[in-house]
Amino acid sequence: MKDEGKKQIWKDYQKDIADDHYYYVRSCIRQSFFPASEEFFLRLLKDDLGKDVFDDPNHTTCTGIGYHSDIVSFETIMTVVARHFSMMKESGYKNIIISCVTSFGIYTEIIETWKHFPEVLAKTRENLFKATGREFDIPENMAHASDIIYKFKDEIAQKAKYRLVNPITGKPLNIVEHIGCHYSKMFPKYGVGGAEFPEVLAGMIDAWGGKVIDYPERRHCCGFGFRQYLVQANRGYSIANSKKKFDSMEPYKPDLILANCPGCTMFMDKWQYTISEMEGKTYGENQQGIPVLTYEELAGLVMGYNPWDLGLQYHQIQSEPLLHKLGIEFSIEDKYKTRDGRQMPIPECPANINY
Amino acid sequence: MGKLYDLLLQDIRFEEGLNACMNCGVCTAICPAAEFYKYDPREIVDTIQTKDEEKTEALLKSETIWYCGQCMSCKTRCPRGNTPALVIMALRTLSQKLGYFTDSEKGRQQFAIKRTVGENILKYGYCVPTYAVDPKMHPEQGPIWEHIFNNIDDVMDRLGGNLKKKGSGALREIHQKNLDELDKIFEVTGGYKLYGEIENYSEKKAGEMGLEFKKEGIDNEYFRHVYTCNSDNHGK
Amino acid sequence: MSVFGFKINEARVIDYDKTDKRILNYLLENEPSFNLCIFCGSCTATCSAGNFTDFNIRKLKMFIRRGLVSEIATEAEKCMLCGKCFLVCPRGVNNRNIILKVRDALTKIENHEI
Amino acid sequence: MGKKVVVIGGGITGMEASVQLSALGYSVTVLEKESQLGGHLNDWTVLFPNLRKGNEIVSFLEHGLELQEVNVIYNSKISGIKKINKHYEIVLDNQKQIIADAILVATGFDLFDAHRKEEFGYGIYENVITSYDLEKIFAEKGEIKTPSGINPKRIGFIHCVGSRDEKVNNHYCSNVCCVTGVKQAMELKTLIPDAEIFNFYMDMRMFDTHFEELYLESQKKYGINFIRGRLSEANETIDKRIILKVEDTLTSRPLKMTVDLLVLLVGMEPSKGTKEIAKLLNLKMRESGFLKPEDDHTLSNVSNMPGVFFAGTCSGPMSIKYTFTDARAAVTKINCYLKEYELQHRILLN
Repeated sequence: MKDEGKKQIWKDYQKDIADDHYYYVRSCIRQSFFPASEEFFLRLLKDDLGKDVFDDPNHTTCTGIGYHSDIVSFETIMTVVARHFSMMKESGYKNIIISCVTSFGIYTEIIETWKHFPEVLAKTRENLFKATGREFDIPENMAHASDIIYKFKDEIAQKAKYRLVNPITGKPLNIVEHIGCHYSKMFPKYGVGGAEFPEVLAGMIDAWGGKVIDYPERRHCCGFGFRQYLVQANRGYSIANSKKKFDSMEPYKPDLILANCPGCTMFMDKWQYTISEMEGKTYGENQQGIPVLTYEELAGLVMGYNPWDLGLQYHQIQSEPLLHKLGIEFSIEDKYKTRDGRQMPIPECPANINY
Repeated sequence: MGKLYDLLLQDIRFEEGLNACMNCGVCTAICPAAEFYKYDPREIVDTIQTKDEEKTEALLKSETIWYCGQCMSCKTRCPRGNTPALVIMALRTLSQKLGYFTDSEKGRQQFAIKRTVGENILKYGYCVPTYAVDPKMHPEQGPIWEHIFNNIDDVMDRLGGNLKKKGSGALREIHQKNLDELDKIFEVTGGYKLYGEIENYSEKKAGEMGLEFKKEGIDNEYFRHVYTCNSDNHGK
Repeated sequence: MSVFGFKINEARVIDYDKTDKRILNYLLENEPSFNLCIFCGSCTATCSAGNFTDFNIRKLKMFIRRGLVSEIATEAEKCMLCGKCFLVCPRGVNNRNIILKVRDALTKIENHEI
Repeated sequence: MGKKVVVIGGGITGMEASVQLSALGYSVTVLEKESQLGGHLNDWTVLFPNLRKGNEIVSFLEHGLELQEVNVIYNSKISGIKKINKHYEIVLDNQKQIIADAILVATGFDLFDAHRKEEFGYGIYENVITSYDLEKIFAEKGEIKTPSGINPKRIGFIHCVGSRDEKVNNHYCSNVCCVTGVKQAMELKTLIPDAEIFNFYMDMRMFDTHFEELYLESQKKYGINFIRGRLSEANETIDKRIILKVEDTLTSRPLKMTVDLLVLLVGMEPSKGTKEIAKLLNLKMRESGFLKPEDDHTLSNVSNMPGVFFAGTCSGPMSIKYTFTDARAAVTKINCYLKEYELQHRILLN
């Protein structure tokens, strides 16, 4: 793998990312499965980087999961997204940050459709007005939340307490990244680094001292497939796709999977458990699984946030071995405590994963 | 020219997704569904571009159109700028409008999705909130998930969420005025119409299959059937 | 079916690195005209058995090339050996003999001779 | 001295046309941007379909130039062209001015830059090379090794790289890559008899005399394999081999295969020089960027500017044989124009 070749490609896909004054839209999956990631992200922007970001309580789901499982029509989702734009306008913002890759993909698809078919834009304006009396502007700048972290990766590196390096061996951690199909496969120009060798996560890993590992099935889908996971009968498809990725990355001995999309993060974490139950096969060193982190969690870790405030204990694959490798200090007693310090029950240990 | 083809053309995604196909196979080569199902997006696009009425109808009634996982990898690669996945979405939409989806095992599953994600959207304002992912329906989520589900208030609180409370924050309660606007959007844009079509055709199918059907919820035979039935005939 | 309610789907992809090329190699040795096929489908178009069943001799030849033994075994049975495919082939591929040799090879595989 | 013709570009087209124009009595000047004549032909070791050596053709052309004592200006860069009455004034970078009664544009093609097919990993994966790189390896005449230094046992050739592909904005077919793939596969098989070689194609476009025969021979004598499916992506394995993903469209199933060496058959694009000259002279171009003649059938070498003609691959992909033919055809048109034959005024009836 020649890095110069990738860097050459990255030059062609540097998108414009706004510097401040953001309107934030949350993700159904990220807030449900990784709520601390969203909270950390906002805290990082506001407290650590001093940015203005508005977390509007009035926006709803974009209906993306419904759209991609075909129970929500294109007309409906365009109007829901237009409503978000309308609320953004109302709040006086022009730069949007989207916390979910599925949503991000939908926003790009809608904006591109409006560009090519102005009559569809006009119809959406009409629909939104008819339904809510609202009007909207298209955002001046649109970023996925990881684009923002990418933009400030060097500031984060400067403030960092830890690097993605094993302090005992002095070696960088081997990190595989997973971008999530809808980030840029539809429209490469919307993704930092394009669709084939995206830079958005690789750039963070580089800046924080880790080593990016490119494995053959890096670009492959995690397997969510919307209806393919939502319906129990189809889940064999979802798990088969994740398994294909694990088998492909295994020889590279990754210390960590860094994921862009909340759905992918969840599936790649949970499917390792399910595969261990179904096939007795556990990936990762010492049958401990390969930790799967969101980019917010990784940023929080290097900045020295408490891993249990970041929510790492609520991943199926536990991260203590990773924390040890990074030389991160943590309190094991604090792991399953409530905010006010009460001890919570300890989750059950799976049969085939070593904790 | 087929009537069905004309109906498909009314879908903007169909117009966007289908130019002339040269049968090169880059879409199938990269397609996760082609790898794990008896599925070939190239053949679907090729069939559609014949505009043959009978073949199109057969597709709308088939298992095939439900195999795609909508990862959109085909869009990145097609040398003719086609997007088979968008063509598939148009086919699925039409299949539901015409009631053809209940002819196939995979198509019938739309009912289960409508009753879960579909209802969540309008009830909570989220597609998939934590409290709606019941470990009983999701054993694959594992013990940590069960733990979160059972201790959701404490977990959300510790992680900075704002579970079912007013104001902003993760998993906040979506204010009724916002749900009302969502409701209006569904009304104006045909969202409810589509839901209604899924419901009506499913109810009819449940009758034909002799399975119990209820107007609401997931506690009925037809739901359980479509949610779990796998004839295991979708692979090689 | 597991407690989870599903099985892990099997891959349908042809993994060329792993498939079994014994029949292919046997054919290349015993009916070298096999190599001349340009996959035009004339053979399938004229095929007597293909008129009544789903037999597709062009596809069978692809399966041989790719080393898909179980698919080959299923398909090779369907041929009626009428030989029209040989007559129409624009490249002179002896399709009929290919079938005979494939059947030989399948027997030899069973008897562990190749 | 006769009328003056300036030929822009000293590749096959420019060389052959100059020789013929000079033989007809015109005073010819060739403007060549490099320090040697012959263009891309210098980089091609062996030619299809008869496997003759590329440099034989270069010497044939050079011999012609010597016989006709054609004036060549090497390392020349054109900074401006002005039309003054019926002739053109060409200004070079060194301020030198050349007067021309007619101009022949013979600015040729550029090879498609394979980096642009990002998903094939050229420039990122060590063992992905282009057909052009392979010619250089052939020219070195040593043992064939992959860039990683191993003897390749399985090799893949990918057709249509940069051709017939909206993603890189090239809708056209480059004509010669199919036969190049067959030719190079046969050469490799000769050098490494135990290698397995696969050509991944969409259509085998063996359009010229003896091309189809070469295809047959590659199967019959060399056992070259052909798989109908376009490469979707290439990935590098831990030991730097390349995994290919295609659809085996004739079985309707995805197929993956690991190769030791991947050869991308790169197509032709209008050269940078072609685009520059077209701008200076206001020449019409096709959507593809190749020069557009006044009429596709009857005026194939005639540009929209009086006295400006073009020939060879600046007007579209073509093989060496057709390049020669096209150069000679352009000479006839130029002669006709300069002699003011009445033929010059033939018109097309609608």
